[in-house]
Amino acid sequence: MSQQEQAVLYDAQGPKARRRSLIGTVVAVLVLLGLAYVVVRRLADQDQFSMEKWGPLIDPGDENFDAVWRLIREGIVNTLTAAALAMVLSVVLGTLIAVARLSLGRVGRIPLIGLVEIFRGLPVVVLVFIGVRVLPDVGVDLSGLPGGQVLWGLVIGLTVYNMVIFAEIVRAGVASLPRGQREAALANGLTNWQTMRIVLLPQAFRTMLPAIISQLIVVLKDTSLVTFIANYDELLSQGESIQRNLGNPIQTFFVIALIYIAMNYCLGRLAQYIERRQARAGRSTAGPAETAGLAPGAAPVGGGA
Amino acid sequence: MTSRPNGEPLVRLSGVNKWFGELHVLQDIDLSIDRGEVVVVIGPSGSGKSTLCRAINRLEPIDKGEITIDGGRLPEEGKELARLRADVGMVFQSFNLFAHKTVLENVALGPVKVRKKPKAEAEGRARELLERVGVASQADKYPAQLSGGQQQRVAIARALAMEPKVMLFDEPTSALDPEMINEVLDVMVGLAKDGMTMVVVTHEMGFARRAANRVVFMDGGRIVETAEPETFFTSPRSDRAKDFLSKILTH
Amino acid sequence: MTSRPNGEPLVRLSGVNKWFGELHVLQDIDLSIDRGEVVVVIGPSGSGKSTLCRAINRLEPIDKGEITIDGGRLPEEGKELARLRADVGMVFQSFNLFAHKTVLENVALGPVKVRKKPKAEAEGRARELLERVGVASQADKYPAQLSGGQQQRVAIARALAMEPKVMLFDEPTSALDPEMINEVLDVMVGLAKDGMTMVVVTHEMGFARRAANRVVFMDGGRIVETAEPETFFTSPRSDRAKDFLSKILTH
Amino acid sequence: GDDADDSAAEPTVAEAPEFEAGTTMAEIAEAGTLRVGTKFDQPGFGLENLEGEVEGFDVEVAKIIAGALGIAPEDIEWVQTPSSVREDVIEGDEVDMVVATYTINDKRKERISFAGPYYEAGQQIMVASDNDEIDGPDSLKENPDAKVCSVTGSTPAEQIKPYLADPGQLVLFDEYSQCADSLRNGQVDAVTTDNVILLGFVSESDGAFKLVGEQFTEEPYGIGITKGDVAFCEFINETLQENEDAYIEAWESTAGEVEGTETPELPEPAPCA
Amino acid sequence: MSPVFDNIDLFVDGFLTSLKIILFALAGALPLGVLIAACRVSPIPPLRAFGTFWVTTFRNTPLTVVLFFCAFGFPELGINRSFFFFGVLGLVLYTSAFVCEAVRSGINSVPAGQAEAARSIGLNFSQGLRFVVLPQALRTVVPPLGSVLIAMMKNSAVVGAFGVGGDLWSTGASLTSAQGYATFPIYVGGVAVGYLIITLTAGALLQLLERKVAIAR
Ligand SMILES: Nc1ncnc2c1ncn2[C@@H]1O[C@H](COP(=O)(O)OP(=O)(O)OP(=O)(O)O)[C@@H](O)[C@H]1O
Ligand SMILES: Nc1ncnc2c1ncn2[C@@H]1O[C@H](COP(=O)(O)OP(=O)(O)OP(=O)(O)O)[C@@H](O)[C@H]1O
Ligand SMILES: [Mg+2]
Ligand SMILES: [Mg+2]
Repeated sequence: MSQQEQAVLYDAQGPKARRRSLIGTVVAVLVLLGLAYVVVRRLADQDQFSMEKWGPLIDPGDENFDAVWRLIREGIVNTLTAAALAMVLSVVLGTLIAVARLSLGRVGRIPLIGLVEIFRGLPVVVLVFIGVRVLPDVGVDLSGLPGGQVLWGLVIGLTVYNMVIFAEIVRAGVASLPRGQREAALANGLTNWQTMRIVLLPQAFRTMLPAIISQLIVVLKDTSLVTFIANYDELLSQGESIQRNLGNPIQTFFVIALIYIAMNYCLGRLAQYIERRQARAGRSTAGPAETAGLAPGAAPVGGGA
Repeated sequence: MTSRPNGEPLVRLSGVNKWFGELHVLQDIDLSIDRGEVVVVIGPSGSGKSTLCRAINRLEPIDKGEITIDGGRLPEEGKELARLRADVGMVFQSFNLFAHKTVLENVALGPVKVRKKPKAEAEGRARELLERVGVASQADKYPAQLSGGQQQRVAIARALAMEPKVMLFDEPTSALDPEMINEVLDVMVGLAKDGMTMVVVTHEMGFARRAANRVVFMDGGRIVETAEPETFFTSPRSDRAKDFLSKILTH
Repeated sequence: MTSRPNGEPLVRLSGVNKWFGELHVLQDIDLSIDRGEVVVVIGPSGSGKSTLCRAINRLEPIDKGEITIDGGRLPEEGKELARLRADVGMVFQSFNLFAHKTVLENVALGPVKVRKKPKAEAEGRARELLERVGVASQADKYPAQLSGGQQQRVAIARALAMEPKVMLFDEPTSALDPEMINEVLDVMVGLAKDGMTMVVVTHEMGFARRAANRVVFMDGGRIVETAEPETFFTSPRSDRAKDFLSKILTH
Repeated sequence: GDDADDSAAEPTVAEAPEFEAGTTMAEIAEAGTLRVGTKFDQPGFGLENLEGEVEGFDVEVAKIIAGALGIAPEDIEWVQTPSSVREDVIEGDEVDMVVATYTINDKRKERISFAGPYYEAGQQIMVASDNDEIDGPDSLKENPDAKVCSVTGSTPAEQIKPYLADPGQLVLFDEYSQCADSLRNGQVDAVTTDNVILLGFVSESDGAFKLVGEQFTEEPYGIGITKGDVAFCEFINETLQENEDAYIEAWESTAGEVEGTETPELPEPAPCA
Repeated sequence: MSPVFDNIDLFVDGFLTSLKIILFALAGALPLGVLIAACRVSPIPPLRAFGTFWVTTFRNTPLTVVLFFCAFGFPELGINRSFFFFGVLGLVLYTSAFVCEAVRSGINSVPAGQAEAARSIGLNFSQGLRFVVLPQALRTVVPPLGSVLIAMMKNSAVVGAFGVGGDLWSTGASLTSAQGYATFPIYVGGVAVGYLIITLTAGALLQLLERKVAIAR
């Protein structure tokens, strides 16, 4: 893959170029190591490596270790719960919006476009706030649902924000398919709706998988915004709670950040794996040239916090 | 395949006109195609061949005139249109196999979803058709794993699976490597011999000579000349046809 | 264009080998091309024709063997390589015109940036070249506004603008509509007549017959046969060539 | 809140108290649980420990009231109510009452009612021990470069504004602990909020922080309840008056542990409306 | 919506503060993102690894956590700047990862044949980059880059919570919680409208730009 990428920009290297890039390598490594050294040194000066601060997080013998990791585990479960609900809802609703937008006439489309533009134009944190705090104020009661008001307020906020982004992704995915796919399906006697369902949507999901996954990562991260708004014990809130008791914010949030990175990295790898498996099976429809400006792995259409 | 034994043409275009914005791409087209007839459409790029072909199953709606198939007017939309399209097979220049389905699924999809045949029966029939076009061994692969020639033969099998009354081919071999062109043309010649009604847009004179009943020469959105293949290639009447033939024949 | 009047070949490949990972795409290639000679390379898909062609201006580095141009070894990188490439014109199957520049800018870019010619002079010369390939009237359009045949002729003009010692063509007509093939081939035949040294990967036998001094047949990464065009097409020696020709000739 | 063992003695729980039907008290006693909104992040008043239990003066006060309603501490449902949501949760009937360092003021009375006050706090200023320049709110105007930290949407954040030379001097975070961290690493020069909250940080700081100047506001802490629920308000006030000993013990086992604090007297309750 | 008009000066201030955060972040995230993209496509392996590390880290960490480390981590390293600086820095670091990916995918979307054609007429690396690859990459970069930057504008809301204050989001928070206004008019009528003004304007400008870079084809 990286071979391919470089081919665009760089010529095959000759001996001089190889020597130069070796020197560059050494210099770059030295600079990066130096930087790392300064950071570690300064942190050590501030006593940030003391066992008093790290112990509860990494030493199973520490008295608080079990409690801390119980909180973190709960946090992970809650984060994943909210994220999974929001993901499923926004993908489903987003697909419906995309299909509606693609199959409605010019006029019928206008309210949908308005909806998409407004929800895309607002910060997620504002939408989550509206979901969690404003909805109950205007009389929408979600506290009866399993999981409670805050969870569903959060899920609604995230869903409203992300469904329109997924709608755009799916729409772009359908638009990026070669025109012939739709025509072949119609010529084969499928109805418009069958064409959409059997031929276009499955392929759109495949082509847009990278974009979909990076948006799913955004959803997962955005669950943490609820900390500013209300009490829901997701991962970040649990981190707050831990450091409040132990007085080690840097260490705690470092671990929390690693957990987020690990979760999202796995999600990203999953996408790459699926993508590669499809490429091997040769199932991808369109070469990059045909996908209207949407190179695989393109940056997300939306992107929350 | 010919159900009604009357003398009426299977496909009839009368006074067909179509515009793309300002561009008048089909101008007063009159054309009748009888059962079992093979018509080759030839002409320079942009002359409207593809549009003509696509108008016959209404992938392009027309602006004026009438197209009838088997005596019935082309429906404008909805279920009837889908049903009609099922009766008209179409093979595209770029194959357009469904990339996310295997070869077998590609062929069986229409019969199952449109003709509502049981899956097993449809797949059995699909295997027969793949056998007939010579790609039976590839049934479980995905389209991208096949060569162009193989893909195009699958596309033909997919169209045949619907048991169409007429088949439309839009430059079926022009996206193929030279070595693969013949394997596709052979299948098409076979179809013609079996009595299939065919409209074929192509520049392959070999095919026209071997299989066509008639050659239709288009230029600038009009049918300029209609003739027997041999006559057309050896002594075209119109100047435009002469000019065109001189361009594609010299090299 | 021939500056050194000695008898040495202009391009010489000796013992050239190249692997893509496991795949041995060029196997012990020996080939010499004299000044003014036109060599057509032919062979089935994947036989290594493009790779051979691209190796000559080091768009693909080779793993073993030696390539010399005008007596000098192919430089491996840097300024010398850029200078050499300026002396070797290349025309691609997919034209590769710079999409964001007008036709005139495409042709004048190299002379201005590489040969450091004054802009006015380079543009004047560019217009002459565009005239020569018959697209002078399109000078101010963008490539996407041109037909394939026109684009390819611009690409030839772009290569000519560098006043190359040798020109490489990699299937220059296989992405073109049939009527446009000849307008490009005519330009190439003209070049050949003017004494340009050319290496042409193509399946167009018409061109090979009219303009080539030699046909080189490749298969599986090897040069299987080298012959005069007439001899090659009428009575190829190797079985592989016979088989290949039978496939591309019958229709 | 360090150790769990020396916390308050269990408050007395009334056995099957009788209430007039239809009152909030009757409903709560009937339900058998009391839903209390409190802070989970306020050392000394309401802090959730790693085991998930809340500790602090507000918590103990709530337990006294619960006891009078016949509800044992373990039957209290603790709801985290950061400053910004306190009116919402009362209006939304998510809690029966809010005991959360909740300053009584007129603006809030438009949406809810207060019982109490049960404690008279006052806003003060905390600085680093080696800081001689800031000795009260008035020095903020004299040092226009000095930054003072408080919490978004809190009353102290509003009330410090008149003392500032430039609104940019005010730094707002989500939590006071973040203000304390910023004071420690020198990002801000002062932290302001109610004295009792600051005292918690002073005592944890091992001498790094100190309080300066007088209390410059009065912050009577009240107990937030549904607007207009006079009966419940009076019940709470009476309960506190009757349990002064428990009240004092509650203080001493929580916020009172911090050095430099004085045990308060239970203030005279305001009339319920 | 009178609660909004009553406090319109606060909202205008908040709007301007948000705009300020956005403009500074824009000025930082664009060049940094391009620089990281240059690392990611460079022929020097450790720079590539560094670029990948950067993108993986900042793309997969919630913005809140990034902002936390800026506001409380840098001071630990002895770097003391204003919270406005740290807030903008956090937004810049976070956004740079997305900018990098948009730019990189733009470069990759230029067909390899373009660079080869440039090489084969004798242009050297930097000439090929300047005259052929980058101008074309720009075209494909603009739409995804635009989305990234608009997302950044929306994300500026989170910055306010890290010691910056006075932006649209914090204005809403202080009006509702310290001053007791109802949430609906303040957030729906005020905060949301403020952000919509920013994002919809940016979206419209972006479309103009898109049309402008597309026209050269
Ligand atoms: N969807 C469309 N919108 C606008 N113009 C179109 C459209 N499709 C085709 N045209 C134009 O209509 C004319 C006829 O097109 P058509 O594809 O039928 O020609 P053709 O004879 O099949 O050419 P070719 O040999 O290149 O396939 C051309 O000028 C073409 O540019
Ligand atoms: N960059 C590459 N990486 C790996 N394999 C390659 C690469 N380029 C070409 N190949 C393989 O090398 C072999 C020779 O390729 P080449 O393009 O030279 O063949 P060709 O004769 O030009 O074929 P065609 O007629 O299809 O253009 C093929 O099997 C091809 O798949
Ligand atoms: Mg056509
Ligand atoms: Mg090739």
